[in-house]
Formats: sequence, structure tokens, C-alpha cells
Amino acid sequence: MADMILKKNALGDFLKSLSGSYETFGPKQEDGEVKFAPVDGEVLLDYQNSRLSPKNFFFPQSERMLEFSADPAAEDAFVMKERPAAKQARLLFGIRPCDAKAFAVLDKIYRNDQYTDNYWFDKREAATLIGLACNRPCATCFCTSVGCGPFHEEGLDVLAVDLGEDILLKPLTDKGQKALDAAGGLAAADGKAAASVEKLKGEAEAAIQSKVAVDKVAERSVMELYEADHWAKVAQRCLNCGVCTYVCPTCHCFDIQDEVSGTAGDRIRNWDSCMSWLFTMHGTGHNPRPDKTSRVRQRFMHKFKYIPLKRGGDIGCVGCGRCVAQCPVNIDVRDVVRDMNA
Amino acid sequence: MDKRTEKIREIAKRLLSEDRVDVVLGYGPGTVPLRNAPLFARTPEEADKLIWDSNCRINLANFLPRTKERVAVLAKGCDARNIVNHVVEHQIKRDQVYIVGVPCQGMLDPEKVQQREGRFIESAVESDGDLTVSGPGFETTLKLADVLRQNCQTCVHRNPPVYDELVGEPVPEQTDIDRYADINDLLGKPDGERYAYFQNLVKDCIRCYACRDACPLCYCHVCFVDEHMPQWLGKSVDPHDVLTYHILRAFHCAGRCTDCGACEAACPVNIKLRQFTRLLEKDIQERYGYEAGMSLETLPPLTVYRPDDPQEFIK
Amino acid sequence: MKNPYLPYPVRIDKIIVETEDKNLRSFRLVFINPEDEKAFAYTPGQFAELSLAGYGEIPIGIASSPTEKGHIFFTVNKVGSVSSALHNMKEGDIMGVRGPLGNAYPLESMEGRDIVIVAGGFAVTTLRSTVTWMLHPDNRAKYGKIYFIYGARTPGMLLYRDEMQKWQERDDIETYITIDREYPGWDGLVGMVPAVLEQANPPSANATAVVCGPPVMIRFTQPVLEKLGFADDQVVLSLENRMKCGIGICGRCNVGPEYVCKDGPVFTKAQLNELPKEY
Amino acid sequence: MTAEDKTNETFQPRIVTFLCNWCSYGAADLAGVSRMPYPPNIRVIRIPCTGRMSPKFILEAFRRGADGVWVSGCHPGDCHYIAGNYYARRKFTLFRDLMNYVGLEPGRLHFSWISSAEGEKFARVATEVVEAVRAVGPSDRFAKQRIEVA
Repeated sequence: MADMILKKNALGDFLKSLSGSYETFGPKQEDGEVKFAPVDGEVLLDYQNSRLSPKNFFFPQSERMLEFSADPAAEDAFVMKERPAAKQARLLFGIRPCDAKAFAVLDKIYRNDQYTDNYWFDKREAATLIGLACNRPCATCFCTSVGCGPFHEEGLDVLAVDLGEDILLKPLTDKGQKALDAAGGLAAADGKAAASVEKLKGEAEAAIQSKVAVDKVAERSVMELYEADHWAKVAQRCLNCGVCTYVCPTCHCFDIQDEVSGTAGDRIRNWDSCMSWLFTMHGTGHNPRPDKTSRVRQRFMHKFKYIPLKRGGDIGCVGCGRCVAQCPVNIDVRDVVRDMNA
Repeated sequence: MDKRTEKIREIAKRLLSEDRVDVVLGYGPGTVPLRNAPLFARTPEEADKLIWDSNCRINLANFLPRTKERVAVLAKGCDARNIVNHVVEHQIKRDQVYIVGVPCQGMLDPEKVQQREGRFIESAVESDGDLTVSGPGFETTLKLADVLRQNCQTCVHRNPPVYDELVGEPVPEQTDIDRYADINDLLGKPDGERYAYFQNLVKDCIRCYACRDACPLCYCHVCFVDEHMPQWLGKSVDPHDVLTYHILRAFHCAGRCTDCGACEAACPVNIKLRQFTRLLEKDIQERYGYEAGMSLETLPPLTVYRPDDPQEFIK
Repeated sequence: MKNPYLPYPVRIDKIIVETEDKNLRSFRLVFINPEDEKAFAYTPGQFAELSLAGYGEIPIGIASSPTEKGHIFFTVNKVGSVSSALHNMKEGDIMGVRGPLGNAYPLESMEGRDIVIVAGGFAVTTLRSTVTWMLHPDNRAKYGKIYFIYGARTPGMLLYRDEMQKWQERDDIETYITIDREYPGWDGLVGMVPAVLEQANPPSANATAVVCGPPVMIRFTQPVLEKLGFADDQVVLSLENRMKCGIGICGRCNVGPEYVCKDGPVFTKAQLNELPKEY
Repeated sequence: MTAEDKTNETFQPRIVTFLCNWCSYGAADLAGVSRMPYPPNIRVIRIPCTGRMSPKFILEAFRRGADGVWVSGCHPGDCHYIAGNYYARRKFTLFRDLMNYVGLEPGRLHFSWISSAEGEKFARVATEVVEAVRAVGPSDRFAKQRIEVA
């Protein structure tokens, strides 16, 4: 697999040529927002990350899982049936390395030693991801502190780097190579291009000002971190609104609900949030996480302690900074982690 | 330093050192430009971190219900009205809360600023009605008045109607403001267009309920969206459920909403939630001559009635 | 890819009202597709998601024993919307079962040891499964003495009374059934479970205690076990948390890093000592 | 529903009707025993007082596919609980204005005061309501059909 060069002014044609084999998506400006939308050629290259993470592609906020007939007269009344899996090959162009790393984290969540979440993997495996390296990180980015970076390749099939006049395309998987083969019209990259990538990468990493250390979090026991007294301080201003969980690329908790309309029934899963009191509420009225403190603690502990502990060391945060930018009361995950690591 | 910042610190330190209150609820600097954080000052040292600028959007009245402490709260006009609401609705006792009123000239809308350089903004400095934002390779100065939130631009109660102490002198109230021009426009359109407008308005909603959680009015132990048996609405992003949520939430704010804008400030997807609440605000003003939170003596309009209330639509 | 969220269709074969307050009913379920019964190979201590199309799922411990063929058996307390809907079902109705889920009691590592089973109220379900399994001729020899201590508020609130009567008549299990307070017509033991446990005074040297019951019973049983000499890794408990997926993904049953649904619900006291008390 | 059913002549609207136990419900009864004809499109839900009405009930009816909703209670001053209908009136006023604003077609939501002696008024208003809803046609804006998600 060799690095390829695409003339920037040929990007539109490149994406168009892929739309034959893939349903193609990319970053676009819509209502003043960056969103991942179907592309017909035009995409943004120099953009701050999208407000919501692209996890919606593989983990839609609401997704029908199963369906059933609620017609008592039907032969198969109230028997749950699978829906045909969506196998349409999709290509996501221009997602940021942090979001791709988040997919890699979620791959480990949605498949454990016993079970595989088919809804995630059906869509995930049918998708090809061409990531776009971050030449210009935002002030809220801290990816380099959590095992990620502006040119991080994990989770991607191709890494694209904006070199100014050209775009370098670095295939990382067979799936990525296949996409590049399907597009054609690319030239081989030379040593000069490789040197520019290294230079841009160095500059981008240097531009990330915010750093947090997580080494002590790894060393400390669950209970030591859990019982620390800084949680009450964080919780005092937390609204438990859950914006952080909804914008987060690695938050993956969900609720399962049944809905019936006439004789059509669906079992649906929806994003859920550990910030909600209802999340853990028992039918008996007992709530294991009864207060704001325990709920806000859960989110940070889950990302920075429980996931690394359970999933081979990887931190469940990719440093995208969305929660930092969006929290209505400015609870900054970087500060919280500094407290955990203090 | 803003003169009000100095004064606020002075008041807070006095209240804490004289043991008048257990905590002063104010604002501290945030970790990102254009965003302050609520600050709970319990010692004079902590009170020294309090600040005042045009990013004190969060409505601190939201933190009052169910609090056991004696609290001093920094309150803009709208916030003070929400505190009045809380007192009237028995969510907090008047003598438990010490209202530090801050005459307000409007809070800025970070979205309006970010339209220019977005998250690349690394610093934002205010002085004399100007806002200078800068980041890698740029520096722009804007007029604060141009980037105020819409509810602040049309605000007619900048001074707290009820307070224990005022920070500085009252500011002149804005007059000749048409608060409801856009609402009236909308009402002039056919119902089908209005329906489409509201469908579109909430299409990005992710049901995070940040609007509810940031709202001082929403202090219910169990919100109707969390009820089951019966479960009033589905939990998905089905457009009907989303719109139902917004309609009912707005209705629950009827006669109580002070148009503080906390909901819009908290919304992660920029839904103009006040389009719902302002209709009711306008309606209540026109039909019952009531404005929320203006006095401790007046009861909210849905808890009282007049025998001759308008009923032109009832057969 | 096998869909782990798809329940097996089952038919309600029999419904038994278990308690005098009628809030507990047992449901005997028969698999509609015989091959599903084979796939549903379980061990005592595991649970399943009972699925009611249109209402949702509830995680319920399996009360039957793998030694009982032809059906599976659950006892359900009427609490929320799904369990209430289940209580309204009739014999012959169709529903779903997803499982078996969870880690089960450590039956293998308990082999060669004395077993002390302590149960309170309707938490006895998976312990009924355990006792039935252990008393089966294929299994009884693997274990030493078996103590079974079970209590409920009143005689009418005791589950599975007929079966327990039979256990009381056997000499390969020491059965103590107790009720909280004197009750007309009750001539059995009276007293709280922890007190009865103390009187029973089971040996702890080479024993494992399995405890299931309401939080208050668990709390008062622990000091008694300690007094009897049980170390924390000799005490096995089963947790209940709100669950949805049941397969260690959806995130709501977490107790610290552990998913109660997949890593649990069975934990030793020693394991729980290292975890937040979020259950 | 077929296209034909949607023509105004054949369309049979379903109207969820909330009637106060102490007056309008009695009026419906009176209209019935007096053999006063009124269209069969109304589905009555008896409520203890219009003061018990929550806007949620109205919206829920529309969400479940009601083509119209009609709420009827005691005349002002005649409430069995003294003032329930006065409070209700303010709620209805605001909720009606809000629903109108967000695009509910005029003619779907109706309110009336009918005493238990006004069997005739009941039959007349029922006819008016049904005709008004029929004129608007089948409801689709607020009716939740099968969930619209991925």
C-alpha cells in the first residue's frame, strides 16, 4: 500500500467517482454548522470539528432493533423479528482522527469476549473511513494527552492530509486501498510529500496547547479515585443535563424501548445518558446513583478508569474537546482529569 | 477590572465574613473564551475569584430549589424575577436568599461571535462596550451591542425588580422595543406554514433536555418526559415526540418564564426554544396583564382566575 | 452475525400465584422452537431478559434448574410497567426470553465444600434453582453438607412451600424455614434470617455461603457470617441493577468497572469490597 | 384509510371528548334519553372536572390519531368544586393559543360549557364540533404514526 497524491482541485471528481461504489458522506456547512452530509463533490477541508460526533453513522440516536406484529389475530403476533441489516457500503470522507479513534474505542465496547453488537458492526464493517488530519487543532483539543493525535490513524482506512495544493492519501487497510483503487486518477506520492506530512504533523501536535496527565489515574485503585473529594466540587455546578454525553464520540450507553402504533410494533434503542437519574433507577424506587455527585463521577470514572481497566488500557476519551466547548456550566474534562491525577 | 467585579467581591466577602450567608453564588472565569462558570464561593478567598462580564448568561436561580443553605445570589433582571418565582412557588424562602441585584446591559451570544472564527478563538477581552477576540493569526474587535443575545436585545427588565442590595446604579430600561415582532409575523402566516416552521425549528433536537435542566422553572422531581405508567411520549428522536416535548415543556413554563434565555444558551444544537415560550409570555400579557416574577405579592396567572376572563372561543 | 438482542419465542405454559398478596407469580415457559431450548443452556444463578413485545424487557433470575427439562421457570414481583404487564398475561400467551445471561454461581469451585444458602423474601428464586440442581442425584455427591436457610415476612409470603416441605423431609439437606413474627397457624421457626443463621451455626472451615435477599437482610447477615468464621471470599452474593442490554454493552448496570449483567450478577463479598456501592 | 375516506363527505372523524362528570356528561345522557340525534363520531371520556384536564390529555388524543378534541364542562360559576372550570379556562385559553401557534388547524380543538340540563345544547354543539372537524379533514400533523427513526 503506497501513499497517493490527489490534486486538491480534483477532490470533487475523486468523491464523485467514489459515489458509484459508495454512499458518500463528508463535512458540509449547514445552517451555520458543520455536519456530515451526503456529498456530491463539495466538502469542507478546513473546518473545526462537527458539533455532534459522527457516531450517529453506526450508532444512530434512535434505531429500530427488532419489530413485531401487534395484531392479536396474526400468526406471529408479538414474536420479535430481526430487521434486514443495512449493508449499503458507505464512505465517510473527512472525519477527524479523534472521531476515528473513538470508533476504535467503541469497537472494543460493542464486542466483548461473549457478545457482538450486530447493529454497530453491520454498519461499521460496511463503511470505509477516509480521515482528514487536523492541520489546525482547536483550543479545546487535547487529543495528544489521551493516546490520540491530530494525525492519528487508528480506526481509519485512509488518512488524508491537506498539503495545500495537494491532498496526500495514505491507505491504512485493505478496505482503504480498495477505495483508492476504485477512485483511480491518483499519482504516487514522492519523498517531498512525506516530508511535508511530517512537518505538518509536528506543527499540529505543537499547536495543541492543552495537556493533561493520566498516569496516576492508571495507578490508583478504583476506590481511591471513587472516594476522592473533588467530585462534590464538580457536581455542585453540574446540571446533570447530559450534553457532554450526547456530543461525546465515545459515549455509547443506550436505552431500549418498545413502541406500538396500531398493529406495528418496534423495539428501539435510543442514546441514553448516565447523567439522568432515571438511568439507574430501580423499579422498586431504589437508586444506586441517587445524586448529582454519583452521576457526574460515573461519566469521568467510566472514561478514564473503568474503560482502560476493562478494555486493555485504552482511555475512553479521545480529547476531541466537544464536551469542553458545549458544557453549559463549563465543567472542563481537562480540569476534572487533573483533579483525578493530582 | 470591571467596577462591578470589584463591588461584587466586596459584597460577597462582607456577606461571608459577617456570616449572613453560607455561600455566594456567582460567576467565575471559564476555561474557554466566552463562557463563564458558576462559582460557589464559601470563603472570602473564593469570593475573590468572582467576576462580572458579558458572559454571565447562566441563570443562577436554577441552583436554588431544594438548597438547604443560606444563599446570596448574583441576579440580573431576569434572574431576580426567577428568584421571585421561586419564592412565590415556595421553592425557597425569601429570607433564605440574599439577592445581589446586578443591573444588566445584556449578555453576549457566543454563537454570534463564533460565526466569525469559531472554536479557534483563543481569547476574548471586553472593554468599554467592545469585544476583542483573537486567535492564531487574527484579532477582531466587535461592538458588544451587535453580539448580544436576542432576548437581551429586546429586554425591558434589565434591573432586578426585587433585591437586597444592588451592584452599582440601575441602568436605563429599553423602551420602544417590539418584543414580539417575529412572533406576530409568524402568527400572520397560514397554520400549515407555522407547523412546518416548528417542525423545522426542532429537527436537530437530540432530546438531551439541557433546556430543561438549565431552566430555573424546571425543578420538578419527575419531569413528564421521565414519567411512565403512563409514559406520555416516546424517548426517540421521532419528530412527533420531539415536538410534543417542546410544546409541553413550553406550556409548563407558561406565566413563569422570564425570557432569561437559559434554555437557548444551554442547547447544544442551537434550537430557538424561546419561540415557544414567548408566544405564551405575549399571550399572558395581553390576556391577563401579567409579567412573571415582577412582584412577590402577585400570584402566577395559572394559579388564579377572574370570573370575567376572556372566553371568546368557548361555545 | 448472531443477534444477541433477539429473544426466543416462548409460550406461557402455566401461571402460579405464589404469595398471599398476589404480587408474586411464577411463569412456566415452554420454548416454541425445540432447538431454542438446547441453545438456552444455563447454570443456576444466571438470569434472562423476559421480553414482552410492546412493553419491554425485565431481567429476572432463572428459578428453574437445568436438571428440570422441558420448561424454564421464573418468579416475578409486580413492580414496574413490564412486570405489571406480565402479571396480566394468561396461560397460552406468547412472549420472549433472551438469555441465559450473567455469570452464574461458582458451582464448580464450590465442589467438595459445605454449602450454606441464605435467602430472604422473593430473592430465593435462583437459590431454588441452585438447591434443586445440587440435590439432583447427578450432583449431590459433589458437595458436602448443605444448609438452606430461608425466611419471609409471613407464611403466605413464602415461595415454593410444597417443594421446601419435601426438602425438609430429606436428610441430605438441613432446611430452616422461618417467618419474621409469630403467625396464627404457623408452627415452624420464627425469627429474622440472620438470627436463624446464627442458631443453625453451620461450619465455615470448608464452606461457601450464598446469600440472596433484600438489602436489609444482606446487611445484617454479613456480621453473622463473619462471626461464624466466613471470610469475604467465602461469601457469594448476587446483585440486581437496572439493566437493558444484558450483555455488557449498554452501560447502565455498571458497578465500577463491572457490568452486573455480564461480569455478575454473582460476586464474592471480597470482590464487592473493591467496588463502589452502586447497587 | 383510503383516499376516498379523506373526502369530506365520507370522512368520519374521530373526536375524543372529555366531559365533566357533573354537567356535560349528564347533558350527553339527557340528550340520549331524550332521543336527540347527534353524530356518533364522539368518543366520550368522563372526567371529574374540567379542572382535572391536563393539556397532556389533549395532546395525547391528537398524538393517538384523534381528528378532533372537545372538552366540555360546567358554566362559569357552576363548578361542583367551586372554581375548577375557572382555572381550567385559563389553561385551555393558553393551550389553545399555543396549539394554534404551532400549527394545529383551527377547527380541531373545541371547548364548551354545557350544564346537565342542556341536552339540546349538547346535541347541537356535538353536531357543530363534528362538522367543524369534518371540514378540516383527517388529522396528520400531530398524529404519531409508526416511529420515524433510522
